[in-house]
Amino acid sequence: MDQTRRALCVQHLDIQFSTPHGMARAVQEVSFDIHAGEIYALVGESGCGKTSAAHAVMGLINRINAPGHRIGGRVLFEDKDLLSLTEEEMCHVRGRSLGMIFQNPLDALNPLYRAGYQVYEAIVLDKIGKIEAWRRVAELFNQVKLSDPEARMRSYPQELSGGMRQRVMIGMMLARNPRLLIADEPTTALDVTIQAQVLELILALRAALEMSVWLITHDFGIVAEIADRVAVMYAGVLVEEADVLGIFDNPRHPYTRMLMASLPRGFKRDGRLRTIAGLLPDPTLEIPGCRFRDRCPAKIEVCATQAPALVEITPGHRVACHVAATVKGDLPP
Amino acid sequence: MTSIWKALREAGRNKSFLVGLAIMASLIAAALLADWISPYTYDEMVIVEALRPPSGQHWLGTDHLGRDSFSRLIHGSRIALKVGAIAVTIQTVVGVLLGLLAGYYGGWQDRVIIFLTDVIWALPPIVLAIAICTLLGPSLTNVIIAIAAVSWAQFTRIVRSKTQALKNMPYVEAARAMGESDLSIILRYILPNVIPVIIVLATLALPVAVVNTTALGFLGLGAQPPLPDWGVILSESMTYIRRAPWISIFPGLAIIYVVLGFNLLGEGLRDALDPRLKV
Amino acid sequence: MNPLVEVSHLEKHFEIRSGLWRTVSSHVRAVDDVSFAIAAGETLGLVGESGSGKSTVARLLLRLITATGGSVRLEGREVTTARPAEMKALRRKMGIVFQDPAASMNPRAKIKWSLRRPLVTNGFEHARIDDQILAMLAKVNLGPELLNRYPHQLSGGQQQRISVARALLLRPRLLVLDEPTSALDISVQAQVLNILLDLQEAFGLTYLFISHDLNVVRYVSDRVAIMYLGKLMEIGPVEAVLQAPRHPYTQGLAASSPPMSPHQRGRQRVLLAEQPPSLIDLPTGCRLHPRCPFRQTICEETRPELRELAPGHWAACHLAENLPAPQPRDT
Amino acid sequence: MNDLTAYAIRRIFQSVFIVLAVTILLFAIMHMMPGDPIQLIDSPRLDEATTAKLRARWGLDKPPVVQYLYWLLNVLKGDLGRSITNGQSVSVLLAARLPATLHITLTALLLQYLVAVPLGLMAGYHQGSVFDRLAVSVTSVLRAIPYFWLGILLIIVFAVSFRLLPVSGYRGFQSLILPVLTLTLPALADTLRLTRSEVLEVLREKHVTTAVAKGLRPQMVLLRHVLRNALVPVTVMFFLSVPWLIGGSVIVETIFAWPGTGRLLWKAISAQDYPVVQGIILLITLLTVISTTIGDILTGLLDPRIRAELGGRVA
Repeated sequence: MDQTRRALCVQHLDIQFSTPHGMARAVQEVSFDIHAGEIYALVGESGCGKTSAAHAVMGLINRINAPGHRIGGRVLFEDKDLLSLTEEEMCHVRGRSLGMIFQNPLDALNPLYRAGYQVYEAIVLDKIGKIEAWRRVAELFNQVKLSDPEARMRSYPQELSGGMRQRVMIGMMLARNPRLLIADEPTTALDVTIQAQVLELILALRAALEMSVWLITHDFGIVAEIADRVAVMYAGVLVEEADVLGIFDNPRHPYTRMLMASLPRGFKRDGRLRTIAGLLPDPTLEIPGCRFRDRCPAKIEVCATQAPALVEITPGHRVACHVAATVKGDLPP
Repeated sequence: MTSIWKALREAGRNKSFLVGLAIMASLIAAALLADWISPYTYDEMVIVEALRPPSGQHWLGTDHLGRDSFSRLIHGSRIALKVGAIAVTIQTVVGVLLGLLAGYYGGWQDRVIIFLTDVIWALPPIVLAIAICTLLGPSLTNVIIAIAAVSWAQFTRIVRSKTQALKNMPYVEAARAMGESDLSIILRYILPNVIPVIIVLATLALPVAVVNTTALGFLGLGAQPPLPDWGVILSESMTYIRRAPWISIFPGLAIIYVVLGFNLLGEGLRDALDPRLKV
Repeated sequence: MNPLVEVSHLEKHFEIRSGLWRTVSSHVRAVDDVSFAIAAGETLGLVGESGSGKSTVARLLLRLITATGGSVRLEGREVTTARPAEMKALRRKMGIVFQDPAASMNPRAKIKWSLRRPLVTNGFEHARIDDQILAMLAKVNLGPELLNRYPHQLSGGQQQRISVARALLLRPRLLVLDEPTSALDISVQAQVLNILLDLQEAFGLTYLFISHDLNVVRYVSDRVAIMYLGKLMEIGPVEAVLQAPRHPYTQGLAASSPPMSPHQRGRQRVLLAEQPPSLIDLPTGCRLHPRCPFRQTICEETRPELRELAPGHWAACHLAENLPAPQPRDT
Repeated sequence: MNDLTAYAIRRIFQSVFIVLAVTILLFAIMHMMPGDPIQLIDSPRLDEATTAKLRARWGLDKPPVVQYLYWLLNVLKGDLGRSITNGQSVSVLLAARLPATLHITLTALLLQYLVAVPLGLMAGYHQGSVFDRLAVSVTSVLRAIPYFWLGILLIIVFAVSFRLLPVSGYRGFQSLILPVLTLTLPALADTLRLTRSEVLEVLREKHVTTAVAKGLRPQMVLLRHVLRNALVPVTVMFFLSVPWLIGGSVIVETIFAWPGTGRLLWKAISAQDYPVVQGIILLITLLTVISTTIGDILTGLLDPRIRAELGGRVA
């Protein structure tokens, strides 16, 4: 795998939404690269801005679903800045170079069209003949391992199970061989045995199609299962980024460390879990300093005044924390 | 139920709601103060003054019997609002009770009530109202009965579906698990959550009731002359439509004023209380 | 052991009507011949995927829906047929917490009202109600300032702790927790789990903890029961069932569950093939057999009964003794 | 049998029951009316004995249930009785008047949808634009105008002031314009608003995001995914609005002296010609129920979810 080739390069991404209480900053100055062929996981709790970031990259935030929004920064993909493309130009990128699958595959498919047609619709965008296109639909249904593909093509989304719907979504988004697949909580709505099957499928397709996957999730289990590199977001800010072993074995940011410690891993007798006191900061307020400060047990004076930059502390491991380098061992309670 | 007041404050920022509120206030004022506002009584006939166009003496002109159109219009608002309010109250109470019953208990109660609404809907409302008024004879009381009879079904259907959704909510299940009785659940847990819908429905039902009242009056099945019902005025004006079109114009504008006002009010309330409700 | 709850041959079948005349054509066997007991003071974890019937079991225990067969006994008293007065008394001994904390309280009423209702409706002395509420709030680490708020003004974690407090106000013996942390963020989940464990110690509570998340269930439970398509597949002590499962379904579930660390990646993830069949056209014999990698002819023909394979460890599998050893998995 | 057929058959049965219930109501009402057909004959040659004989022959001495069945049997045979005012057969009267009513209602219905749906789609898609705000305010006013007054207003403007169009009567295309406009304008406003709000609703659904994400152009998304989905409730409303139009036609026909069933109804009521009233109400019921039944079945055809829910298995 060529580690230096970048599939996607996000620079200083900034997203603001208009709310009745003023502009809310959903994403702040987020920068990261996704390498060719890797699975890059963006992890965070609800409201951290991970989904907004993905929607902004896909150009899915528009005047209809978010009137009055503001997006800043650059998203470089195949030598183009996606944020500066016109809607017309974006139509050529979406689906063809960039695919995206969503959390709830029932809502994400049109209930009035058969599953096969919804995939067909994406394929014919490439000026392919009707018969050829339908043949390709059947091929894709096979490729995403839907049993009895002919019958599944004729089914309506609501007649399929959750796992099958997500397979249809994956087939639809891979129809035109994109370079990058954005997977937004792809298995959250699925049962664990089905989740395992879908993750397996994503891994297999990544290898077969030589694409990158940008995985967005709140579930560290899924990260541990398939991610190559991991970024952790908190309140719109990217707080830590490392390869998957670095995040699990050697988390540096207090937020990441506390989050890891709050996962139930053992038995009741092993003692209570770590909790993170306090609440997320109000996104409409301009907060000086570190956004995690109020909930951080290791905070020092500078945290209140200066926002920490995301700096590389060991090769490939970036942390946005003033104390990450100094606090070793257990965090104070 | 403070959250309703909160929603109302939110509605207060909505321009159409405020316009609607102002129109409603002016109508209520006109109805209450009709005797003071209007320069003449509604039935004072001065035959020599008949069919005069609007002037300083008669702001909106006079009708074929020389009655002052403005005074009749103002007094007409009293009839429109009174009939509308009573009819809407009756249809709301009946519709909501049946809707709660059908939605909460389901089973045969539900099937019977739904069949009744289907039968009511087998006729266009105005035709059914005409039929009822024909049967009972023309009078304002019968207009109220007719309008309530054709309009309760909508309340029932909407309250029923809302109740069905609410009764499976975890908080209702939790209430049952804590030993709350059916009656307590309906009154304390379901009804308060249906009330916003009811308020919106009732607000939007009032203009419909006013239009139906005047339509029945227009057809000679509702209020009878010399009562200054807007429909009656319109129907009398038809004969003089070429010579004195102004008699026809103003009652219509009055009806539009009422309907527009309450529609704006209702839509403003809907946006604030229950944006997903479609009526 | 002295069971607080005894469930025997519990059954809930829903009628399916179809065709022109909406005649009863088949049944959904949401819960089918399920038996288990919960000892006073212990936590039984009930695990299953969607359609397994685990939430139906919860509602049957509290008689929020009526069983079509079998019995539920609480302290030896029958729940499924109790008369209204007796039922009200029985309900005071049982509480329930649901998955969706935002929908668990009357949205138009203040928290204070929602907490007072169970006490008022069960005839508690008015003078002492407020004290009891404040004491219970303190137990779930919440302050009295929340009492005058509406549910939507609270965070998910606060809402769920209020739900727990409300369920405990009547001092029940049994608390049924139906996916209580599934809708919460990780850090909030930890908060709620800690409180639940604290309360169990403080009040000597008995829990039925329903979840699809094996890690959570492992953490809170003493014993675990595994359900699949309305049937109990395996039940036993938490270490035994989750570390050395004897039923192929439990093994598949454990293998599918995401690992705690990337070091465990090498294992086989997918054991169970395909999709679960529909609850209407259930497979003959063992319900798992179409998905089971070990199936044999007997599995298609005979329905396996729960058998005690080790003390207290039961599984419903014909082949339990002859299965390949499950892959070891450390935590 | 597939889901849709099962649902359609069940829905049709349901409609038959509804119509039967209405006939029972109508019969009961007629029964409560003072006087029976014999008394209405009002001839000096009728003595007590002849009256009794006539009653026996027409079944009027039988219990109400039997009388109802006789009446229903006649209705099914197409015999709705005779008009009291001129003795004509009610069925013949209705058959003569129905085409005129269908003429204006169907024209109004088509016009309403052809104009309102595209405008509603545009307003919804460009929410907040000048066009949208204009559409919302114009429709707000239009919806507030009562039929009968709109008719009067149009007469004053087009026929009295400018003498452009005929005021009343049934004489060719020109005479159609004012009644149809009167009938269609308020309904058009309702349809436009419904289309607009449905479009806004669908635009917020996740599957529209998917359609964009897979690379469809905005026009394709709008037509294939937004309009197609919004059309389901709009089409249902098309059929459900028939009763409103028929109700409106009663008043519109009265104003414009349009020789349809609505005007006949009004005349019959004024003349207390109950057999005619009964016949017209029965006819209107039938039209209404047929239309709503078609609407419901069509929903099943347009939306596979509803098809499955209504026709398929239910727990």
